[in-house]
Amino acid sequence: MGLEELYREVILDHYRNPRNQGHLEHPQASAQGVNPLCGDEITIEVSFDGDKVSEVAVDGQGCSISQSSASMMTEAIKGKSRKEINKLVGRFRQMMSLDEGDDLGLDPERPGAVLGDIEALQGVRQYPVRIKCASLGWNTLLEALDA
Amino acid sequence: MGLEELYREVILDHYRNPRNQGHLEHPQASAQGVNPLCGDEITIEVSFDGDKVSEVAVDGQGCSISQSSASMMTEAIKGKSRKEINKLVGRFRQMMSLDEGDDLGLDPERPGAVLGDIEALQGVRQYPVRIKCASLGWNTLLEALDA
Amino acid sequence: MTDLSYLKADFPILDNGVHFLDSGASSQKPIPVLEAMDRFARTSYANVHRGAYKLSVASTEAYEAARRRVADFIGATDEREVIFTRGATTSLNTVAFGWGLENLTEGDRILATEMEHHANLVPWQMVAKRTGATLDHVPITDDGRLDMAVLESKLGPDVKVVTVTGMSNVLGTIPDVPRIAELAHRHGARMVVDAAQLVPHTSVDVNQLGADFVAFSSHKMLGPTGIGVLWGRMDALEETEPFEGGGEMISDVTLHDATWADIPHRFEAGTPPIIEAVGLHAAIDYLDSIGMDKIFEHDQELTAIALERLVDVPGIAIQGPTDMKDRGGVVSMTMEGVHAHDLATILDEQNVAVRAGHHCAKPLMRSLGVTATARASFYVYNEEADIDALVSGLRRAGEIFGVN
Amino acid sequence: MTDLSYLKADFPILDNGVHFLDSGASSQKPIPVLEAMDRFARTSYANVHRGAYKLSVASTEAYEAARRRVADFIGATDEREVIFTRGATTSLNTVAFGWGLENLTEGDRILATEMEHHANLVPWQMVAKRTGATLDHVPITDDGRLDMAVLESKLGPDVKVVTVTGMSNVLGTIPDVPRIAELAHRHGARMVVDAAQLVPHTSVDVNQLGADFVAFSSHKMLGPTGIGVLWGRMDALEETEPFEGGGEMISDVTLHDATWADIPHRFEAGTPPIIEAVGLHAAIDYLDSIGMDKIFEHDQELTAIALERLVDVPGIAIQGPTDMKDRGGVVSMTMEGVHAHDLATILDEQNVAVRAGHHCAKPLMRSLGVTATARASFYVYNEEADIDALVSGLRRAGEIFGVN
Ligand SMILES: Cc1ncc(COP(=O)(O)O)c(C=O)c1O
Ligand SMILES: Cc1ncc(COP(=O)(O)O)c(C=O)c1O
Repeated sequence: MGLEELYREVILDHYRNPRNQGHLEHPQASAQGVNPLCGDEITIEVSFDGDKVSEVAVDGQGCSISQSSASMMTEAIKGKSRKEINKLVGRFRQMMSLDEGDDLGLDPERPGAVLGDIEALQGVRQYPVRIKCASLGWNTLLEALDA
Repeated sequence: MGLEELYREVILDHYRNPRNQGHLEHPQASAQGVNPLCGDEITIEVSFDGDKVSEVAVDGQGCSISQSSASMMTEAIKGKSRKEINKLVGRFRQMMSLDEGDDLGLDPERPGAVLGDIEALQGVRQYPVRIKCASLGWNTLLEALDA
Repeated sequence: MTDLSYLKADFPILDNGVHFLDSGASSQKPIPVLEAMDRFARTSYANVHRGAYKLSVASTEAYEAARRRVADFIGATDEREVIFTRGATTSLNTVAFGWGLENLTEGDRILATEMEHHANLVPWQMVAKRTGATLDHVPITDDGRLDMAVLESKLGPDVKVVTVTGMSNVLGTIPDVPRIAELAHRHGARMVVDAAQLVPHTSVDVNQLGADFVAFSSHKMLGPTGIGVLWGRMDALEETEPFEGGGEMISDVTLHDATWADIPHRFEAGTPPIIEAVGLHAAIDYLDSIGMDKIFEHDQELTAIALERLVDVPGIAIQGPTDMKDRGGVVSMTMEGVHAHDLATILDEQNVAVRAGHHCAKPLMRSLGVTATARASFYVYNEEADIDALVSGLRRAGEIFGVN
Repeated sequence: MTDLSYLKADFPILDNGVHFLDSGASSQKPIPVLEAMDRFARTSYANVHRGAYKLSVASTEAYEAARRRVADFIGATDEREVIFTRGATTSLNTVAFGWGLENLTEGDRILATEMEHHANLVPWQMVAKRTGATLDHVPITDDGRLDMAVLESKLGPDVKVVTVTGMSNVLGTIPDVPRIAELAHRHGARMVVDAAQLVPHTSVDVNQLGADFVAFSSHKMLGPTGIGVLWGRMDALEETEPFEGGGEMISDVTLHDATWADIPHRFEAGTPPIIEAVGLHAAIDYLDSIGMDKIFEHDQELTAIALERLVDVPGIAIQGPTDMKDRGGVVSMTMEGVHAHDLATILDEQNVAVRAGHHCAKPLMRSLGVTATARASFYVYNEEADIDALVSGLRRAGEIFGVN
């Protein structure tokens, strides 16, 4: 446990080389999120093909946790339906101990196992102030989809 | 020392039968004073004959100390010049330990000796919160004379 | 008789035998409250909401735990509805200025009562002047209760806010706030309750009160000075502009503009009273460990005894209700021929601490036709012996002034 | 090297080995301060200005003694010029709203700087909106100092108030306030100083500063939370309306009108932070027993060491002055490729507490071209070992993120 758990290689990689960076030409949904306490900012834009996410772009600035989390999120939601995305967000929030509930059937020892790369973020749970960083992109995505 | 020192008979007498109560027809000087903390209020009106106080009236309401002090004061200032009044006020304030200074040549053991009845108020010194009551009328008089 | 005498050991300030009957102005602080603050400052203090380091996390957690504790104590369902302020006065100014300047305009009426504390009167006067709204007042009846008939008749579509004390700090009267709130809401008005005297002495549920805003102070409920609470129903808070600008209350700031942070933070500009929040938390724990119902009962019993015994003292007149119906443990009195200030001095000589004066309620004093009263107010550490001392002190005053 | 290590025993919170480098956000409290408050609450507490009984007299005397102590500490000649508030934020809001709403009008200009804390920016924005005055800003130079040439050029007869931080909470810069005050006064403008960072760290004489209003907080100068100070020159206070209405601040109240009490009481509505005033008094005694000059020297020495050693850490850039001229013990830094928030977490793992973020100075951040910095700030209990820990923590961060 400790910093190695927090700053896994995959996180640093997404931080240095964020995926799906920038803006879409004609986003169908978008939202902005800020963490007023630390100043992190994020803009998420999404386009759909039918019910499925066809394109997603993220722009913003912030710490390695918020930026890598958003980057991994964009990869994870591409091609997914709203329903699948909701489930994904639910799993993420559960991994972060933000939500309780066992209806997602996650392994309590390794709740992030089904999340692929994103599981790397579970070290954040040990750093309660950083959980807000990790969830900034996800909360902003939810806002974009709800709007 | 104690309550007997504070509530001397002469004080109670002036409280029950305040002298020079009311208003003048044509006051040449007047002022209002309040003690915002306890709500005591006083109005002092003065007329002069040359430089000397010919008439004085006091109106107001408040505790035995503020009312008797004002009543005794009205008796003491009648017929006195402004200069004499200033000296009187100085002696009063010194008796109340409000001012220092020995230029008035008062007996340190009995600084109120020259003040006549008013000396009865020196028991107030033992009750610091009541000093404001005793001096309300005197401060208001000064304001009236300064105005 | 409800026996709370086991608490006295927690109040070392009473050790020298003072009969402290001025809790209506401010209560004493029990050792557990003092110790909670001291311990916190020695182990977990840092500024809140600002640091990514452990002490700041611990401090923020303690501060937010105090917010949850307050919410729980007053039956608020959403802890974000609890705003920490400097005291009831600041809470009421926040409503008057923050809500009032935004929502009142020329021709609107603000309906208050004749028995408000200056804290629930002067801010509304200031806001009325700035907005052009008028301030109207419900009078009291001869027995010192709110005149409900007049209240009803004064309501109308132009009344935008009704503001009422939860318990008079002079008379002890407890108006029927749930009923007033219902009437106010029926006319589309917001309902503000100055609960500075109510929350310390009774079990309060903001939803049962039916209020939109509720204000109270920590220092009157065994907690420290320097902190108070404004509770606001979420939709009422959403109508409210911040009263102060500064750090921690913004979402973004440019050189010329700012957007507000979420509720409650937008109402908490600057470094909040952090250590004091921990103290208030401990005070609530302490009150709850006694039980608010028991505290109310205890105050009631002492008040009943006081009312019964005071009528026998020559010259004494009680201001306000003389029976126990809908009243709390505040008893104002005057003695024929003896000014309240003199009563207080004579009582003090016998180690009885009461307050004398207008109790920051000058309009009420005028309506009662008195300039000052002596006020005894009861709390958890008081007992019958305090009333004995009060009564014998009053008799002594009567002797000195020749009252019979 | 100025040795203040004998003080450390007074700060038990540091016993677990934390390298506390966030005094800029809030300082720790020494035992004598905690004990003074505890002792007061156990022996002399009651509400102030209200009772004719002994406890209330003792409490009032303690509260007013704190006022005199503050006056003395900042060189105020008249103790009535010292107003107790909730903190620097409330002090600045009192000036902006209380003075600003009365004295500013359409076409007037408020001149602030680009390095103000939100507490000295947002209230002026709010007041500018309500009065129609405009808010203008003096930029900073490349080396993080106030651009005095631009300041001079921006002054003019329409500038009614100039408001400047006494020490930047981000850069550590100490502007030449006496010079600015002279310029402001020459143009007939009032001079406001946000001294939240200045008063804790240097010997301040309000008359030497030449200011009309000076604001600061207790919690940054070893005192408790919940209290701050607004000092105002008497003629400036006379131009100022009360910011809050309530008890203790009035001379008379009718149902529709109120007249204000004398200065300072008219600015202290409601029950003030009484126990906190006693704590602030003790904090000032504590600071004076060390000596403000010694404290400044000590902070300077640590800052010089920090600046010298930080340049050797790979990737580190200092924001603000990199030399010791006119600066205090606040050092902001960024590390290439590592966000400030990550720096703070990594430092925290090594028990080094720094603050990361925008430090409530977003406009300054934009002007610096950064979104966040990590900030180390020094105070009496810090020593060289804290800088060792800081530097080694930063190196560790560089390793984790592969900075070289
Ligand atoms: C320069 C400056 N001004 C104002 C403030 C606000 O002080 P407070 O939060 O104590 O009201 C601070 C502290 O955060 C500050 O550093
Ligand atoms: C009924 C009532 N309202 C408001 C206040 C003001 O409370 P504070 O002085 O704590 O702000 C008081 C206390 O004096 C009070 O009794």
